[in-house]
Amino acid sequence: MRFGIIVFPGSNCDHDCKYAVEYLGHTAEYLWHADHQDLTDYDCIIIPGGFSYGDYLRAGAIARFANMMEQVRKFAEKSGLVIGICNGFQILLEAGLLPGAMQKNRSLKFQCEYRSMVIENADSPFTNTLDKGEVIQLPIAHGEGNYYIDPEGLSNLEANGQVLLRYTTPTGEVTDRANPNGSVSNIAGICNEERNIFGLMPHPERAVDSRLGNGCVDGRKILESIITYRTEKGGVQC
Amino acid sequence: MLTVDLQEKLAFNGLKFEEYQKILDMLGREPNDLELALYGVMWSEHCSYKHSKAQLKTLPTQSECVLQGPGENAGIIGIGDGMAAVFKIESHNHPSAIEPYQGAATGVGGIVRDVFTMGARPIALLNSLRFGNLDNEHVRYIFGGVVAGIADYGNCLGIPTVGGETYFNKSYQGNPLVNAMCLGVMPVKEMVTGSASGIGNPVMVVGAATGRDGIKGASFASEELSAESEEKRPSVQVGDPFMEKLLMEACLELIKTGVVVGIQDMGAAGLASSSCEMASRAGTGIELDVALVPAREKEMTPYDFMLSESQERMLVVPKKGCEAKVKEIFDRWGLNAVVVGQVTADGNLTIKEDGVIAARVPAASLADAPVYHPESVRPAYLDAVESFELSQVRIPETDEYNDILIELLASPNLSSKAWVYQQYDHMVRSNTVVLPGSDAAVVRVEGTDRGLAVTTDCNSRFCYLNPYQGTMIAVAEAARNVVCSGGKPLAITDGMNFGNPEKPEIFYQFRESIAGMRAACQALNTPVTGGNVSFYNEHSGQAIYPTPIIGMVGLLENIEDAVTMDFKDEGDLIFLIGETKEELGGSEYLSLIHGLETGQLPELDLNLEKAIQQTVIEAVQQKIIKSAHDCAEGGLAVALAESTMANGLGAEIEIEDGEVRSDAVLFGESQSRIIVTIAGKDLNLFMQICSANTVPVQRIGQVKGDELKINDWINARVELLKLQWQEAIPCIMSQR
Amino acid sequence: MFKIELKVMPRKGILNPQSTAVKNGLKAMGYDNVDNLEMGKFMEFTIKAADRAEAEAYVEEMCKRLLANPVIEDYTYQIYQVEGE
Amino acid sequence: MFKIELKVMPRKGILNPQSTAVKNGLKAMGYDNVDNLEMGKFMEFTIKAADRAEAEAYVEEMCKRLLANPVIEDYTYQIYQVEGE
Ligand SMILES: Nc1ncnc2c1ncn2[C@@H]1O[C@H](COP(=O)(O)OP(=O)(O)O)[C@@H](O)[C@H]1O
Ligand SMILES: [Mg+2]
Repeated sequence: MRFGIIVFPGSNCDHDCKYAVEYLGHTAEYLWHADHQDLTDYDCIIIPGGFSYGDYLRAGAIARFANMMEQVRKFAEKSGLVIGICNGFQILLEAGLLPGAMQKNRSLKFQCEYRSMVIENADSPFTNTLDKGEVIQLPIAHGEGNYYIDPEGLSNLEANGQVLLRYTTPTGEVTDRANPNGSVSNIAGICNEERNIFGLMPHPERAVDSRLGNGCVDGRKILESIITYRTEKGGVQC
Repeated sequence: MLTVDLQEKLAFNGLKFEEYQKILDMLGREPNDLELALYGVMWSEHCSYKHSKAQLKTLPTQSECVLQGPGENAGIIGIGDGMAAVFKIESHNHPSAIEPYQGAATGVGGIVRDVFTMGARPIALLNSLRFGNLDNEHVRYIFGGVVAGIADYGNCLGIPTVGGETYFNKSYQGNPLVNAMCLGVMPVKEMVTGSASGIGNPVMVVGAATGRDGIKGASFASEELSAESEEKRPSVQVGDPFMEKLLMEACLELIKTGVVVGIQDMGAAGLASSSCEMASRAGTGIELDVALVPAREKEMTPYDFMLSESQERMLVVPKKGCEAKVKEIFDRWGLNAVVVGQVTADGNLTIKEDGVIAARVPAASLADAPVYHPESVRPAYLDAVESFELSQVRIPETDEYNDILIELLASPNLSSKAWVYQQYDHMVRSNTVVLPGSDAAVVRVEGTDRGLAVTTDCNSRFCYLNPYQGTMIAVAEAARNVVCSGGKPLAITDGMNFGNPEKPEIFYQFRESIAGMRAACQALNTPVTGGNVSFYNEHSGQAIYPTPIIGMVGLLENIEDAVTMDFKDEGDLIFLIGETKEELGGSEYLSLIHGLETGQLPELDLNLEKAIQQTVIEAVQQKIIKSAHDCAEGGLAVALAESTMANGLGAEIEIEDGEVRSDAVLFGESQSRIIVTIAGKDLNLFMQICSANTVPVQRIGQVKGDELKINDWINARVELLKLQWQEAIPCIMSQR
Repeated sequence: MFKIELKVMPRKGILNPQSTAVKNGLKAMGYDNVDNLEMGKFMEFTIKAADRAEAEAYVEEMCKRLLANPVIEDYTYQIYQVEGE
Repeated sequence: MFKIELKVMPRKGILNPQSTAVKNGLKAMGYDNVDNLEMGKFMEFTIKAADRAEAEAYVEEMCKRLLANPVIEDYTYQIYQVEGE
């Protein structure tokens, strides 16, 4: 399995993503934002976390104009799998590849901690090794993860099963206290209608090695879903 | 002759008349204004260490592992597998008092540059913070701003901030302390230094353009704060972490190519200090033309260029002919890299503007400030401290202890610091093994199974009550924290924060503190590889408590040996290694519950300390330690409570009710005590290790249920304790 | 040359965390007489253009592409002719 | 009632990475004709006050205490009288 990781000047989770992919026994290659390289041969493109251009205007606003993002768009149009994590999610939103927008956390503070979240839809290339209703734990680390979409957009997301992850209590309840940033409907991750583009604020790549942090390895399941999907379906649409 | 004109000039440049005469002797002529300004900043306390140098020389700096001691941008130790750890601590107190967000942010930026300038990739940040009491609105503003500034800068750089300390005490009301520590790693063979050698080599300025930011910041840092400081402040430096990230990546890439002869960051006193330090280290000269330096503002004078403290800049001396290579790398990162001059043989720092000489002085003379041996007088308050009688303090009734414990846990000093460290990305780069919230943090050395345990420690109330012993305790506590996380202590960096050294009572504190550090570092074989001295931490004539912060690094051969403080499994046995004495002097308990900041400090027997640490290290290697936590502020009861929090596991503790008064048993801060838990099956092995090291040890109970019970004194649900402990700071900070 | 003053404000009806924080901050400090607070961004810049219409076309395009996010933000601007070619 | 429009801009001479980032972003997108870009904050709110002078006194105080950071920012504002008691 071959993953491509887009590197912007201010990316900093590119490294973590590569580590996670290699830890699971697959290959990952960095792709420089300014290049024009065709992405057809990759099984999945990761847009990693970080502060692509310092995020001084709005997170991800400038990154979306990078040459590589044009390639990502083409790749996604041909049903290629794209996962944007944290700043990657913000970039996908700014690029219009996913609906909605990010605001600053309602605490106005950066927040880094483990959080619980529920799998809302296991029928996607990114969640197929999980069960619907399963509660997992992943680290979050962001200052602008307060997801907003208008009511109509939200009901579309819900109706189409595009909400894949929602922040919950450890026992799976969707409560306001369980919402770390003020996201509409506790949304932590969504996919597009075609289900080949996934954006999420939590960091699955930071939860694969049991020797790190609190030992949680739930992030593997997201990556393994991608791998399973590609191995079983050979990558032809959903 | 000291004319009015000269007097004004000297005052403006912060120079004494004797210093001016020394300059005349060195030059054999009168300096021009720019030259005088160069001496002014370079001989400021901040750059020259003129009041501390002689004392610092007495510290131990050698051991098997030290590769680079004090004198460079950061210290270096070998950690095996051909790898080296690079680390240093630095203060940014005055800037943070004026502009907390930017002051703290640029403090982080500076210390990160000190580490990558040695060729190391920064892998962890820590910060040691001191503020006044949180019931004051301005203190809350400073506290909030400092934490956000550290967070935004470190997070954007992608370096995890994994630890530190946060204390509140009225002595810091007008003068907060912000010390930042950075740890990096590199292959030993990739070490570079900040020397400008090789006559004819080009001198390049890389990174951000130069503006008028923070001109004379170094001098500002060498004065006491007062009501007028607001007006006097240099134009504030603003950090650009994105620029720093680019600079870091470009510099690390450049260093790997092997074309760098010397490299140095531009910190305090900017181009002036970086150029004269690089030249004087190599015994060479540097000639540069300020007209070539990329400028952010118009009509900058040579004075502005030389003294600006614009952030995110470096001075690089590459091999001759390699300029294009440097440019190519920095171009790709979108950064400036401009040749501004060259290394010369004449030993002079020559500054030109458009080819016209604006200043020329021997580089070594700038770096060779006078060394002072200030007078030292034992402060009178120490008499009262020493004659304090504990018997005058009422012993609480049995049924008061639950409330006392809760009050301690809910006090800003002892409560959870999650409000702080959750604003820091402490996991980025996927190497954080022990997260903040335990004793020392542990970060993996990438590509190996090794880990580094890092911590900063200082109990400044102790250091106030007894500077010598308080500093010994700070070193011992740092080592204890490293050991509790499964590491072996290796070396320290020190952040010495004191008042005005020209006051004999303050210098006494400083001298005693250095002596205490010396004794402890020798005994524990943890030499000093570098550090920082910040004097003049006073507000309206009132000095802060002496605060010698110890930043320690230790080694884990394998990260699987990492240990945290939290109880792991029901039924595990709880042991206390070390002895509890009737020692309440200087304790958090006396301060918070009885309003007393006085008393003799707990004793510290460095031999016993060593033996106890050795015991834990051996037990860790035998893989039988399930949790370890030292008893620090708040004593045994608070330490036990802290261990219950993470997993909500309670404990049943029985302590022999002996000679020591009950409040001292619970809350006394006797030194060299570590609480460990082990599984029942490992009891024999554990006892063998203890007796082989002849350390006092007692089994005090076991992990059990969801309540913390200690004799008939304490009986509280963990959930309740946790709520009080967790919500204390968030609660205060949300009531803006 | 034209000088542009651009205001990018949160869209009506969208709860903006910064505005909320400032509002709460003021209330906590006792300013009960303050209301309807909205906080956004202000940008000023100059632009070289043949005439006002061209300048305006540029600004519109720049706003749509980069300076504002239409999902959560509205923008308004003013254009002034100034000295300079 | 008075309506306040408050502009908080970075002080001259102080580094402003935000402005630089937007400027560079625009340049990278081909807008070479843009210059002198400065970015700051904009706030609007209403305030109840007996008269304009009182409103102004409030605004000055609020700016100093919370809305602007005088160390690195300058502020300017306009006050309009509006309907409402
Ligand atoms: N300013 C800070 N930055 C990061 N971590 C902090 C900070 N302050 C406290 N912590 C973390 O909170 C935990 C408790 O701190 P402290 O009580 O000082 O520990 P100890 O007494 O073991 O030295 C530690 O893990 C420490 O690293
Ligand atoms: Mg500890």
